[in-house]
Amino acid sequence: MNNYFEFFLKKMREKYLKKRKESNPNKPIATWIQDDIFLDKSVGKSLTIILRTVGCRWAYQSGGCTMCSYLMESSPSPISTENLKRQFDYAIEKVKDLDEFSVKIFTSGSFLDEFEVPEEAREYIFEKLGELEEEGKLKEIAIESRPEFITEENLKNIRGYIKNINVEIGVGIETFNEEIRNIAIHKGVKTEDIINAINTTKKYNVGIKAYLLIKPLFITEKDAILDAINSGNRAFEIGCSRVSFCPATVHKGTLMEYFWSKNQYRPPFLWSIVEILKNVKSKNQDRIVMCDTSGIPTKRGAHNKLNCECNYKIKNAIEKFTLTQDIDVLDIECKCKKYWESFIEMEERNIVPLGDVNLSFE
Amino acid sequence: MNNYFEFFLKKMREKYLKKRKESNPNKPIATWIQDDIFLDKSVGKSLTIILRTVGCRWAYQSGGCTMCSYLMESSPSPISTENLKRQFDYAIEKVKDLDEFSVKIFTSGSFLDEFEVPEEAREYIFEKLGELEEEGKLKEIAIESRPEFITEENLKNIRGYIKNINVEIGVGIETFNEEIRNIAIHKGVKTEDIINAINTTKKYNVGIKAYLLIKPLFITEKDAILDAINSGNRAFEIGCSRVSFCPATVHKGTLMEYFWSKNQYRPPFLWSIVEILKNVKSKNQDRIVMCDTSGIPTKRGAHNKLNCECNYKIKNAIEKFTLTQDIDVLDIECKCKKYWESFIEMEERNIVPLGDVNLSFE
Amino acid sequence: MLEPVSYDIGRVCKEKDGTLTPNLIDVKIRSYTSKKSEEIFLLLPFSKVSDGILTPTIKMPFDTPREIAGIFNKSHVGNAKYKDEEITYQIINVGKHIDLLKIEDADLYIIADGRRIIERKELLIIQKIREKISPNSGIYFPGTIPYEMPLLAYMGVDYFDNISAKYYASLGYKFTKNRLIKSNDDFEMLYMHNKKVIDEVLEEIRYCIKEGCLRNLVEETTISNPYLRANYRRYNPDLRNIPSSKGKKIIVCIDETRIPEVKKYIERAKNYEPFTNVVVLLPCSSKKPYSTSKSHKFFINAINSSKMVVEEIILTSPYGLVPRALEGVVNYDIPVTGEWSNEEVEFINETLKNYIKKVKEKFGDTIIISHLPEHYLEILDLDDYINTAVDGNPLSDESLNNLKETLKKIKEEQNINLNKKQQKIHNYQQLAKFQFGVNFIPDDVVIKDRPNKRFLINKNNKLVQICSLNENNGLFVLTLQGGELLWELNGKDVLYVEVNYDIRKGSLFAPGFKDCNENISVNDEIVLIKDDEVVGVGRALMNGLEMKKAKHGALVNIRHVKS
Amino acid sequence: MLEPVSYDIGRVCKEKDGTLTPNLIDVKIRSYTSKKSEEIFLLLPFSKVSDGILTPTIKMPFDTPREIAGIFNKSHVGNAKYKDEEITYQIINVGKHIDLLKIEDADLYIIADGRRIIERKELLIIQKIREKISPNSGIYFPGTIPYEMPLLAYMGVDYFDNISAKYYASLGYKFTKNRLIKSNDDFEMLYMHNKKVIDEVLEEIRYCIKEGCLRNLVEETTISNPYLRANYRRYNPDLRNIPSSKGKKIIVCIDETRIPEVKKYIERAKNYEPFTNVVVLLPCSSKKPYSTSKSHKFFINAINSSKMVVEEIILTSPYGLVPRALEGVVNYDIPVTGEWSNEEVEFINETLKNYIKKVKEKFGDTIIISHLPEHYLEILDLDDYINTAVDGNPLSDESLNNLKETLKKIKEEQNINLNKKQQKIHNYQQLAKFQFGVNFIPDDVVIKDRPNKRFLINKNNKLVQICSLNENNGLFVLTLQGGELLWELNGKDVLYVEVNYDIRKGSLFAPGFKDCNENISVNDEIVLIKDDEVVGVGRALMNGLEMKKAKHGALVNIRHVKS
Repeated sequence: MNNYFEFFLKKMREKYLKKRKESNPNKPIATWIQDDIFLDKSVGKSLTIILRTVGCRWAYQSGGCTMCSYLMESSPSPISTENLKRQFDYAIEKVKDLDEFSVKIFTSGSFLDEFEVPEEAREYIFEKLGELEEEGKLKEIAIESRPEFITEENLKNIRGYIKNINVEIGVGIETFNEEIRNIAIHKGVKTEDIINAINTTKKYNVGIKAYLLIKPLFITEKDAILDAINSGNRAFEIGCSRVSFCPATVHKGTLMEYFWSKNQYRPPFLWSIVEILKNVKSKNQDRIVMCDTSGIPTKRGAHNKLNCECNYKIKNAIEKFTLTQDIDVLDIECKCKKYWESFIEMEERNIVPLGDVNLSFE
Repeated sequence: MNNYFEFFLKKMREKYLKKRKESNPNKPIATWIQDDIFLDKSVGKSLTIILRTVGCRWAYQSGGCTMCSYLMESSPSPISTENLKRQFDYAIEKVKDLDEFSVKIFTSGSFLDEFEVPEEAREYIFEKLGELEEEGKLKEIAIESRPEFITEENLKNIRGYIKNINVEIGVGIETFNEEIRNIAIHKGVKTEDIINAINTTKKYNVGIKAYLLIKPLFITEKDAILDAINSGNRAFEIGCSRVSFCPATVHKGTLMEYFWSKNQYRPPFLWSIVEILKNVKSKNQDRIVMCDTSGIPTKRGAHNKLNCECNYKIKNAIEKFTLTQDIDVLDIECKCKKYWESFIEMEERNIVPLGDVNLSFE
Repeated sequence: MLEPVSYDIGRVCKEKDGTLTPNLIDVKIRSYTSKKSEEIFLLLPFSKVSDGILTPTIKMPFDTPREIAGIFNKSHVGNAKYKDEEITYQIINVGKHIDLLKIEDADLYIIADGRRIIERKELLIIQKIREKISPNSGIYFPGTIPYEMPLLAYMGVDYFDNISAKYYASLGYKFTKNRLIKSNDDFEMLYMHNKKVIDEVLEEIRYCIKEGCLRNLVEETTISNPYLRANYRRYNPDLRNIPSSKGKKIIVCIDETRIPEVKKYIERAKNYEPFTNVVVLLPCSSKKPYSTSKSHKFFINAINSSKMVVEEIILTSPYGLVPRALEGVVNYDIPVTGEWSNEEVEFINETLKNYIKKVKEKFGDTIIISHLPEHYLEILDLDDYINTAVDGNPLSDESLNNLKETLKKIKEEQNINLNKKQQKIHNYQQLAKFQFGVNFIPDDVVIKDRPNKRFLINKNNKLVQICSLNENNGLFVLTLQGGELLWELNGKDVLYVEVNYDIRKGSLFAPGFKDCNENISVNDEIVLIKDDEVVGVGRALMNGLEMKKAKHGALVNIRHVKS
Repeated sequence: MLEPVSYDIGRVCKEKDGTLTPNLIDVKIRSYTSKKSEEIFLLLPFSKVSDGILTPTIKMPFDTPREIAGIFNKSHVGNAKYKDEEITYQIINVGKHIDLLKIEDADLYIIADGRRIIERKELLIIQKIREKISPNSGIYFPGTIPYEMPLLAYMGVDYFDNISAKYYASLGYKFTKNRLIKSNDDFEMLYMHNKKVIDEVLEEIRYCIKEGCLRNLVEETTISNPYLRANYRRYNPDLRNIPSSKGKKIIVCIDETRIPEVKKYIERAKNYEPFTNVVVLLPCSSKKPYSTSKSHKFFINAINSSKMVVEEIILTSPYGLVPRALEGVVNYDIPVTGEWSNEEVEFINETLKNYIKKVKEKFGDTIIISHLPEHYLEILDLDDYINTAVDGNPLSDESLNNLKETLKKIKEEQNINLNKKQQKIHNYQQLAKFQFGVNFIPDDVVIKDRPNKRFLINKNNKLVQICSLNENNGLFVLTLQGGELLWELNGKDVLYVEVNYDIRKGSLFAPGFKDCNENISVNDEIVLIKDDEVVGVGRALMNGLEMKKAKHGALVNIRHVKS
């Protein structure tokens, strides 16, 4: 049965990829500087670089994850080592005047996958970063990869350039519920692989930042809350260095969008996110719990009752929480919370996830 | 306008009178002995004689009263003096073995009207009664008449035979509301005539027993209660010797029956009667207040909710009250009283009298 | 878990503790994920650990493409405790792919995604489930709004919940029986009010099933909702779930020709055979049976005084055509406006034509006499008939006299000599066919009128009663001898129930049931059979198909037993 | 005593203290006899002396024979205090002799013997009263049961009471919105419950009038009651009491061709004139206006790409036929079952025939193209037409292409050269006729689309706006210049209101009113006139007849005033 599913996802992906556009191979998809929290809980600047590669191998091979359309931003034509080097150089230029910063390199796929980033390009980047470390400017580095590429070899290679500072690899663990990860999300990653990867990184004093998805397809709001809390706690338990929650946002061309457009999927409530963050943070007070707020509070992103004034308040609170790790900033009240509670109960009774406010009688 | 009304009533009467049957002119319509209360409040036996005459002149002339069909029991062919004498003799025979009794002579019309009872017959009867008085057997006599026949002459005549004992003339006063008496009941008697009659009788030490109708046509239950209370008190005020309430019973061939058959007239509730009796008695504690219970609790007679068990209880209580004049016997409760209260309120809102329980939705 | 108490398309059942359904169900629903998580965390204010229905973690949305339907568990079965009873349940979650529905054996069927099913007008899935499952099993449709409940109950749902009361209160909506009203009342007031409305609607559903007027309640609650109305119109209920005659006035204000009561009548009346070829068409009367009305007393009097025996046929909406023989089984109240809808006109003419065809087939020539008010003639599509209501008023002296004289003349001209008494027996025979599908009343039946109408036959030189007539619903009540006669004449074509034990007066319970005629309707008079012999007669408490699927509870009320 | 706030056949009014009607009225009713007696005795537990409505002692029962009607006071008028206001009242008590009804001038009309009037289906007396009296006067119908109230409000009743709550509680009955249920609850509980049901129904009546769906509420509450349903069917409401377009989706589940909204549309649309003799018949769509639906976008695209200009005609229930020009004024939701009732079929064919006749009268020859799904063709009674939806599916590529090619061919063969822009203007002119009865949009009108659709004319070399289009209800909104143009062209044939003072923006109150066109409907755009000159434009708050009878309160919302 799963084969039909994969075949369907792949066809869907292929169809949508036809709309993908050519772009400048020498410019990263995006790059910016922002305030960020370091592992030692100090706050400073970070440089994010989203490299343009050919994109995620899993997405090509299997149709990819049900909520992800990052592949659309990747390049339809090959990206050479030279291109990648130029992208990096373009980005790193931005921090030349800063005294201290961290660097986060993403590819919307796996940085450690040679299919996306050839060895030569990777080594070029690490070399440059090593230099910055030596200059005392680089505080931390973070990259992103699926667990299958987190090998002894790759880690040895990294630690060849980056000697001492904190290195973290972001892994899209999404959830520790295997059924949700591999069916609802179609991640194609076993929990076993994740644990192996964590064990490997530990040997090289490399951290794992767990990306956890809040509210995948096919599960109810309540399950989404419980699953996220569960997964957050579990991530710390098995040794992840930090947890970053990603409330689902409806990407174009995804299965998630298909159901959302029929009002059969609703992005998470902000109340749910607040509940999750409070819960995981209070159980792991010395750890860093972060939450992405992009997409909040549009109708495609996490939101409470649309147009309710609490939406932006909570968004700001979440951002503040991520930086300060202060749980109290999340103490917000609004009378629309009653709706959230009722929605959850109604949805549990409906068994199947509900869409957004559903006034069929109007 | 009233002429149309009278014309209508007369035609209705005539049409129905065609069904009237011949009967034995030498037998009274009915005669019986019963327990009765005398004016001195002692209790004894009374002989009631309902003489068969040609019937009420008012009914022939004008169509008569809207609730009365006694004319149906009167004789279609002339009744001679001889016939009447025989009727009386037949009846008086019943008390020959009693030591003390009263005699009540009714004609379903006016005993004093020569049209019904020729002078000779009347004198024959009074003579006989005079003899019984002399024998010390006769305690009281009562006759019935419309006020126009209560003349000095007639009274003088009576007192010629009946020297000392209490003589009462029952007068169908019905109500002291002239509108109700002359429109709703179509009695054709002015209040003035009644007062004149009373004043006349006073001169001859003859009493007037006021017959008051409970719930004529066209008025609501509440008005019926208030009107009866009002009239009862008024009757004593102006010198009636006693008051006898007659709760309406639906006679055949009457206008009352016409509306009743369309469920547009409902005979009075027993609760209403209880209310009236309590009220009038308590305001006139030394007077005799009586109530007729014939017809109770059939659907044509006064009744509470049909089939409610309180119906017979109250009927018995009213009979007991009439004899004992003890107001406490009327203290009866039943949960159907709530319905009576609600009915009265509903009917006041409906303005026009309601019929019996009216479940149009069934 | 349920035992049916009464049917009116929908059903009232009794739970073990005496609670009557349709009603709220008090079970907890949550997913496996929740259960597991709740055991670890107890932080959400609204979650409490308890037993209940467990749902799969991953659920199938309504518009799931067929290709990916395979990743979902479409037949989720489990065990739960309900009122100290161990029950099995199945969660129905097949999205729009109703063909994927696979009913397992369970006590409780829970419809997932009810909100979407209603919105997408796929309610007929309820009927599909109800057809297959035991009458002892319940169907639970979560998350409904008050006005959806009557239709769902009409389709066979037993259980609801009142979560919508809270959900819509939280959105500021106040329930009425027919709509949601935006309100400024605070949440708690709205929530209390909304819950009360749900309770009231459920009470009304149960009341209406018992009173035989659930259809009316469904009409009331679907008429302002095109979705529900469409679902209602597309629903062809199992006519065996209403009795052949309700014994109560039914109310018909819309859909005259399509309501189950009419369909059932048509189905049963189609075997009616005329007694003679002289037909008098009469208008209906508000009082039922027609013959007790003032107008029909006049008609009957005119007919009888002509000494002619005729087919008396009443034309009426909604039933179309009611022969005098069957008048006892129809009792209805309709709005009287003097207008006919096109549907009614078409229906009446169609049934009349079929009837006349039948008369012609049997007798060749036919004489049709219309003794109808003018507005009937306007709609009547008849070629050849005599109009006796000359002034348009069948009740006028002239018309009545005309009817009488016309019949007299026909009698003389045609030299017809039919026996009124034979017609009476014929009519009862037709009624027997209406009720049982077959006749069992012999031509020489003896009819006694007092104290109630009874029918006797001569058996071994003794008169034995075969049935009596229930004046309330116009149908026969069998005696044991009547049952035997029916079985003798028609065998398994009759409405029989076969048992596997020696019955006694009282109830036949499911374990004692062996087989039955599937055509049995609720309340039907039935013959009880054991080893091919009649052992008793009784009244069916549910239809034949339901009996076959029943696991416990009473199926038949046994009235007479062969000693 | 009342000022109308909104109309939907029935009306919501405001009392001086702000209370909204339909509602309960707090007045005492008793007879003169009672009053007098009460002053003497105060013994009955339920009677208290207070002011209020006094009724005559002797009342006229319903079936009073005409000959004796003379003894009753049929026009009982009096004064009473109501909420600190001195009001006059008339008690209406004419039994079955409605011809004896004589309306006096009063603030409050009290219907006596309501119970009987309902039972005897004589409710139309309400309409007779409402027609004659001022909109500022109230009608009070005492003693009603909840399900009677919506129909009564629909007919014009403003006041009710809740005495039935007590009466039926005392008999053990529990109210629902549609029936009385026998209950074992005690009196106090039933009484409280029943009063609450009445309050809820009254709240729903007011809500539905404001939302424009009172008819639905009436359908809901009359459908299970043949008496009420008959009264409803016999009632022909004043169509001026609904706007030409409600600007809201209306729900139509029964009586499709008879509801006021449809009658009003038919009445207004009868003057529609076709633009060309090539007619394309299209199916309706669930989304409104049709042209915003997916399917119509395909149709329009196919038609446009043929470069042919055609009459686009949508066939639909309940409106019958909607030309593209008028699609903005219809917005409805119906149950979709794919079936047509005979009434609908007849109605659709009749309107279609009338329409084609009109096309033929104007153009002689006519080409009808059916681009309809198969089930439309089954009901269509058309002689000569081209079917372009070849496979029964008008949305198939083949059908759409066929439509395009067919039109292309016709264009070539007939050498038709019509201008799309002219058609657009023509369509707006037809809409103007629909809305105002007359057109006022010149052929050279300039149409601007942004920010909203506006219509301008050239006046003294300057473009001045005459109106804009309200996308919500599909109707025009006048500017002062538009009003002047209308008046100039049509004088007193237009919807005008004449005033007797120098108006300002805001409200026109009754004292400033002089005269008006009686055809004005509620919400109509009207032209304000003084001394034969346009002084402003505005929106009618009630119909023309009501304005003429109004004594106080706002009649018109004045939007633009000539400075």
